[in-house]
Amino acid sequence: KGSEGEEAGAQGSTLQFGAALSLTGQLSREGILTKDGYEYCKQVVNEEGGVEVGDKTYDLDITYQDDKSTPDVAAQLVDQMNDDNVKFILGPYGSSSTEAASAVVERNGQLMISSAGADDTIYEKGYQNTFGVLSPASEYLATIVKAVSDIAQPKPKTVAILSADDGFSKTAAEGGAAQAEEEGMEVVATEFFAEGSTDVSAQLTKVKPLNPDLILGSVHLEEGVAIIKQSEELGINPAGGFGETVAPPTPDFIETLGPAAEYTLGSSQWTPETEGEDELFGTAEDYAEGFEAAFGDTPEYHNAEATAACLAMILAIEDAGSLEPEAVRESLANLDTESFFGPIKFDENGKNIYKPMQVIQIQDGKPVTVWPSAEGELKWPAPPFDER
Amino acid sequence: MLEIKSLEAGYGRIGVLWDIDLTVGEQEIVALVGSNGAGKTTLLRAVSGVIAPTKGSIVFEGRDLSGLVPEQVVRRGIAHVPEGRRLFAGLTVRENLKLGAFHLKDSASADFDRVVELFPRLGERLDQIAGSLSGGEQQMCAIGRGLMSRPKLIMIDELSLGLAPNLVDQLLERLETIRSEGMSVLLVEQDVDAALTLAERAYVLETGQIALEGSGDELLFDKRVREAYLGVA
Amino acid sequence: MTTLLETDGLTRRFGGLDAVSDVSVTVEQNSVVGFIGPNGAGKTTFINVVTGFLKPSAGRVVFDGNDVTGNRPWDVARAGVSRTFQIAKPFRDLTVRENVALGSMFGPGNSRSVAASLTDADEVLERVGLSERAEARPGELPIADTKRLELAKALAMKPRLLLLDEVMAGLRPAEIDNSIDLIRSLQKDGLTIVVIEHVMKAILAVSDKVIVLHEGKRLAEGPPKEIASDDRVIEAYLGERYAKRVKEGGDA
Amino acid sequence: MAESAARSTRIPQPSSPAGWILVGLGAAGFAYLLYAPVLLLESFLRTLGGVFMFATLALAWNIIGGFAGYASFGNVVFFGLGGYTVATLMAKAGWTFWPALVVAGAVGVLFAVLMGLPILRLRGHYFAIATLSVAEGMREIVVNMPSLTGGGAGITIPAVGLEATTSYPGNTGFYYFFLILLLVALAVTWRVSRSRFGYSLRAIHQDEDSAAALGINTTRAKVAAFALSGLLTALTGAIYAFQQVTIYPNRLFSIEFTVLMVVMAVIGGTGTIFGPVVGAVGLQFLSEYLRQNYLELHTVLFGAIIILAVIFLPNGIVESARELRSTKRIRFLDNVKANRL
Amino acid sequence: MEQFLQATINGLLQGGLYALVGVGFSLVWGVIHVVNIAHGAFVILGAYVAWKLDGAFGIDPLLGLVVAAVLLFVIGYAVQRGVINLVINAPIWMTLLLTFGLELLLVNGLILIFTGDYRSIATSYASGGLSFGDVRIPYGRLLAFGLAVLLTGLLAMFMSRSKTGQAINATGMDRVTARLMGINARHIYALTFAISAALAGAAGTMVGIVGTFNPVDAGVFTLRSFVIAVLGGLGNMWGALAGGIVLGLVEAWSGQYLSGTLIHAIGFGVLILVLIVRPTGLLGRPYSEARAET
Ligand SMILES: Nc1ncnc2c1ncn2[C@@H]1O[C@H](COP(=O)(O)OP(=O)(O)OP(=O)(O)O)[C@@H](O)[C@H]1O
Ligand SMILES: Nc1ncnc2c1ncn2[C@@H]1O[C@H](COP(=O)(O)OP(=O)(O)OP(=O)(O)O)[C@@H](O)[C@H]1O
Ligand SMILES: [Mg+2]
Ligand SMILES: [Mg+2]
Repeated sequence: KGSEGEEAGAQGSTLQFGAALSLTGQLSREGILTKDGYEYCKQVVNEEGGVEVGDKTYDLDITYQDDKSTPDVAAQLVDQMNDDNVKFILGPYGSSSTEAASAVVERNGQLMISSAGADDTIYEKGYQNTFGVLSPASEYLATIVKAVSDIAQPKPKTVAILSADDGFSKTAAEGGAAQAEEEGMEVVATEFFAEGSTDVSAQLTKVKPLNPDLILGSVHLEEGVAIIKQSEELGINPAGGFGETVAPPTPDFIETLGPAAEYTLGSSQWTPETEGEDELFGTAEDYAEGFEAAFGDTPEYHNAEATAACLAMILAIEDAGSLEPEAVRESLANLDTESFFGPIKFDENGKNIYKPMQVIQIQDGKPVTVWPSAEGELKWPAPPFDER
Repeated sequence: MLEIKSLEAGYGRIGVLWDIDLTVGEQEIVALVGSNGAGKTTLLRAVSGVIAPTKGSIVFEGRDLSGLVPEQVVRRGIAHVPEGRRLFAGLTVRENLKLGAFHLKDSASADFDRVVELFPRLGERLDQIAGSLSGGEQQMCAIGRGLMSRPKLIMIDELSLGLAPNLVDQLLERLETIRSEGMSVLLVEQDVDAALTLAERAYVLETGQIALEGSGDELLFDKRVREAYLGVA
Repeated sequence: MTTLLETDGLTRRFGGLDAVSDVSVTVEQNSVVGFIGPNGAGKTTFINVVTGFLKPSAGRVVFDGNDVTGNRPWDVARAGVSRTFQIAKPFRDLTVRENVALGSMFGPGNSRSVAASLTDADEVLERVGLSERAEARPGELPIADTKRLELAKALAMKPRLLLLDEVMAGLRPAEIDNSIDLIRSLQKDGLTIVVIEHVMKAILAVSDKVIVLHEGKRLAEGPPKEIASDDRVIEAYLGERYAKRVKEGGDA
Repeated sequence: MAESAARSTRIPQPSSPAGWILVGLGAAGFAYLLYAPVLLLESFLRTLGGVFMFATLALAWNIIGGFAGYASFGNVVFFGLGGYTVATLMAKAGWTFWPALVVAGAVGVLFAVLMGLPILRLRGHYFAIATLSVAEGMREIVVNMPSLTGGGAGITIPAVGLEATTSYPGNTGFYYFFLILLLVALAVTWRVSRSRFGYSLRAIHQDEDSAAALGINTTRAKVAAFALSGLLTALTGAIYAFQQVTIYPNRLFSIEFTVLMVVMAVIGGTGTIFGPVVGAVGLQFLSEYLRQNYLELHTVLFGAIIILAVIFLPNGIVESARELRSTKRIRFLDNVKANRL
Repeated sequence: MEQFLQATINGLLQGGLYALVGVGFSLVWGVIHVVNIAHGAFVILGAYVAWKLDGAFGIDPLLGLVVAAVLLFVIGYAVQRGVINLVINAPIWMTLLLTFGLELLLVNGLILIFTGDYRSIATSYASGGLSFGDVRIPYGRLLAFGLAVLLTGLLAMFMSRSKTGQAINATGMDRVTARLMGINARHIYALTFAISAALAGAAGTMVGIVGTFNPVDAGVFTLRSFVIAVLGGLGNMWGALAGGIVLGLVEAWSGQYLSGTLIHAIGFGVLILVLIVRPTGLLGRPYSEARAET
């Protein structure tokens, strides 16, 4: 590897990407996962000989800066990177930071691929230089509704939606509600609570007498845990079960809730069952193996998103055969490829609407992919808490 | 009993007291008078350990007090009723008094009764918040609190400050009683006339140094004292 | 003589306690009125009610013909009434000079600039004998100087009525004489002054009239000599020793 | 303690030689700052702008917290209101920036008066928490008015394309905006500290009863100080909002801003003119330096440095600098001795 | 009606937990005048201690609670005696700054050690509950509530009845004079802070049992503590209990009948109203603010 690196260096040094990440503060957990995803990408790319641009080969390097989980710092860091002539930006963690950074990227003529900015509004601002590899927020809850109406027997007739009040969760909640109506389910209640709540008993108490067949949560981890935990406390057992965005696939969810986590459905950007493959990382399963070999942990979808963003940038650069941001932008807009992460292709707003999300279910303490491709079978309906 | 030798003390880098020699005997009432800013309060603070002397020694009952912090000094049997009363403003009168006996192991109800007897006014106000007492009532409470610690020596800074004349009389009388019960008293007092009449011995402090000392009567009829402190030519 | 301050049935209760109870007094223009009474008689409370720091439970306060009952403290102050606090309340982090200047800056009618106020302050400090400590902080002052500072702050306001709550406590006799002279000279300058003191010598020396409060009520009122020999006052307040001393010493 | 806090309120005499040197240095520094954009990297200008912003916020806090002694724990409410006023007017009503800025300032003043009248009657800690509550409550109210404020998803000021009402000033532009606002805040603080108003605030800080007894209308003075603080803070928030383009309630009403304002003012020296500026500059650069050099450890280090700074410079930076000037050294151990129990 | 009952129970139980979180904060703030920004970090630290004991050694969280409390007591004592006491005579802001630094250190230190992952202490009993018709009372929360009432009551009694409690009060009001009474102020301060930290540790354990925690949540607990302490009346232990419960109830009811996203705003609104009517909180004593400097 060493000699390859020297060759690349001799041919004209390294290719520099920049990433402003939440390494401390509120979002540090996810920020660090994202960083690992980028790091893995870098490692694999360099092992495979670097990035070929025209007739030159570059070693990939990524500089990281800590945005302290605040959007304005993320924006400032991206600006600093521009001064250091870093034109290719891998996105920060979270919609707020991504949105703040995208405004700067646009002004500076940099190029950013977002790995974790899911909120649809980011892509509705008319920005030309920001792309997102992940499925947008509106898909997060809708996916679960699609899956349930596709494979659950009996199909739930009524759903209640509980949502945090931040932009991302609200967009997801709206998407889920719309999908439910489309599938002929009745949305009997939509209740909101403050982002970061660990007490959602008021909302649950309100929903309880409505007896919904399915309770859906558009949430982050702590709120998602609270819904399950407090439902158990309050004796709320919907005929079908529970489904939640982002929370269930994370290991913490299962660890914190123990048996109560069982049967919960969750949506994920990626699982090792995701269909598709690419030259660098192989299939999703290959990716999982490789990642685990490198970092010791099985990858979460945050890792995979990050790697996918990095992959898209590299593919676009290689396609463009140039390091001109404008040329790379062009080739990004035309990118249409399969990958371990699923299809990567951007609509005119820069959203990757072509990639389906995965639905998992917690079974025997593990997230098992049940839709669209199935690793295991959906267990439905979920028994009451005290019978698990 | 209390023996101060060539004491120097002050605040930070400012010196206030110079070369002070002073003694208080068993069951003796000693008055300390002196003009405004002479350093009387500072002297009491040095004895009780609130400030650390820079030179000299303070010996109480044969044991050196230097290096002791206030809470240790009070355990040796010296009570200090500070200038400006310094009651625990948010606590009741009763609580303030009880705290005077903090370091005593046994319950101090006898002392308590004695203080209430000494200041009947306090008896009526036991559950009032000390911060809302009238000025004179606060003074009573402060002295009472000092007595609660069952001291061998009580140092009172500005005994009569803000007290009604008849009360001052009573109080001075009570000091006699207190003394006869075995306590010594070191008294800082502006009512020089009353103080010197009562005290066996007295010191006059001027700009940080002892200017005069002698028996109470001697000083009371000393020409310099009469001019400077009693305002009589 | 016209009346400058008048209270009518002034009452202030704290819970069940009538700290000031139905007190009606008058203070004549350019007079010095002494207020005495046992500890807890209600003297300070009376001042607090008059100056708006406490709301009266009943009764009226009239200053210079205007009803000022229940007015806010600063309104009373700007109308020309200044007071000292028995337990001194200096501005701890300002110098003595600045402390006094504040009186001049916001006192009645004389909205003086900062610079002018500082000059005023120097004058007042001179007058109360505190010039040497002008740059000191109040916390460094011994008790007597703290009292002088209270007085100086009040004086700097150039008030018409001055309410002094035990500004001589803690002074030695010779210094008390100075204060007596000061009060007299202030009276010459046209001020009206209410003096609360337990130092009888001073009260007797300066007062045109003495009012005795006892358990919140007015117990007696009259010329100093009369009051000093009033049996009720001796019984409730002065005590035998003082009565004796007053008889011996007479007026200074 | 009385002593140390005391010295910090002493006003530099403008006529003293030291005063003139200070003025001279100030002028030179100012000239440099004006010229800086030509010399410096764009993004460093942005960092500097951020420093100026925090300095202004700390100065504004200093007026109510440092001078009047009413420690506001909710000054961020003005920041947020200022920002949202500008964002709403520009995004929803199509206003240009400048009139929106004026309205933002007015909103700050108005809100300070309305909220100040009832809660400035509370003393000390109770006031602090009341303001904190107002700020936190306001954040939720903003979240709950999505049609006007965009709710939790935030609101975006159109900065590019046809909808942009005011062309985006860029890093250099915002650098100047924040610089000018900082100078205004400094001038205001300077004025206040030498004026009768400033004295009345200091008096209130130290003894409100005594102040009232001297004829100071304490209610009016406090509300005025609060309004002034609110005005400067709202203007800062307004500029910040435009700079950020997209703003969120969780950020614009973040308690972190309040904490930083207080921390900067305190570490520099409350009640002084330059203390808050020194504190802001020092802390911002320190945290920036640590952040760049210790990717994940920087916050821990930052915390440790603050603890040490408090222990060894318990009177604030400005005070310690004065001590250094007059005695040629800082007595760290004496400081510790003087303040320990 | 059932919904109302359920909401009330939810609020009451949540309020108990709030009280337990806030009472120690109220103690050090109201009585010894240290605004402990790191209080929330102590809560979280307590949670981690119990979590670790449970996870690594299988120690029951209720026993873990005791260990967490004892450990935090020791840490609290050391922090006050060794660090905060060094600046106790500096302006009150300085201690605030100091504890702010401490909070940064603790929270980020915890992240480095335990990562920012969400944790929870799993028990076999916490999720079960008593049922009365449709109304449920979960055991875990009931336990937290009972413990809060118990500890707060004990603390209140300790403060008002015991000699040491009185000494704490007195020292807070006037350190120098307290020392003249023979009170060892250094020890008393450290002890007070230690008690506060121990309560935070106990509260943290309960937080871990009934919900989730991670280091970043520390700030939320500090914020809550501010509100609870002031609502009840600073330095008043019963007040903290009342403050916690009122807050819990207000939030539960407003979540039930108004909007779930406005509960904090309404909680804060109630706080401000209370302060306007009673400027020293629900149970605060006037004069409790009086404090003499050296
Ligand atoms: N905390 C302090 N810091 C600095 N100097 C002080 C301090 N306290 C007192 N001093 C100074 O020490 C000197 C002696 O003051 P002290 O209070 O001992 O006088 P005193 O004899 O008690 O006077 P008084 O009878 O008026 O109370 C005074 O010059 C005073 O200014
Ligand atoms: N806020 C309060 N709450 C309850 N009682 C109070 C309050 N303020 C004063 N009192 C009581 O009212 C009575 C009158 O007090 P005041 O201070 O007016 O007395 P005073 O005549 O000034 O006495 P002194 O000569 O001792 O200063 C006292 O018994 C006092 O305890
Ligand atoms: Mg003295
Ligand atoms: Mg009085």
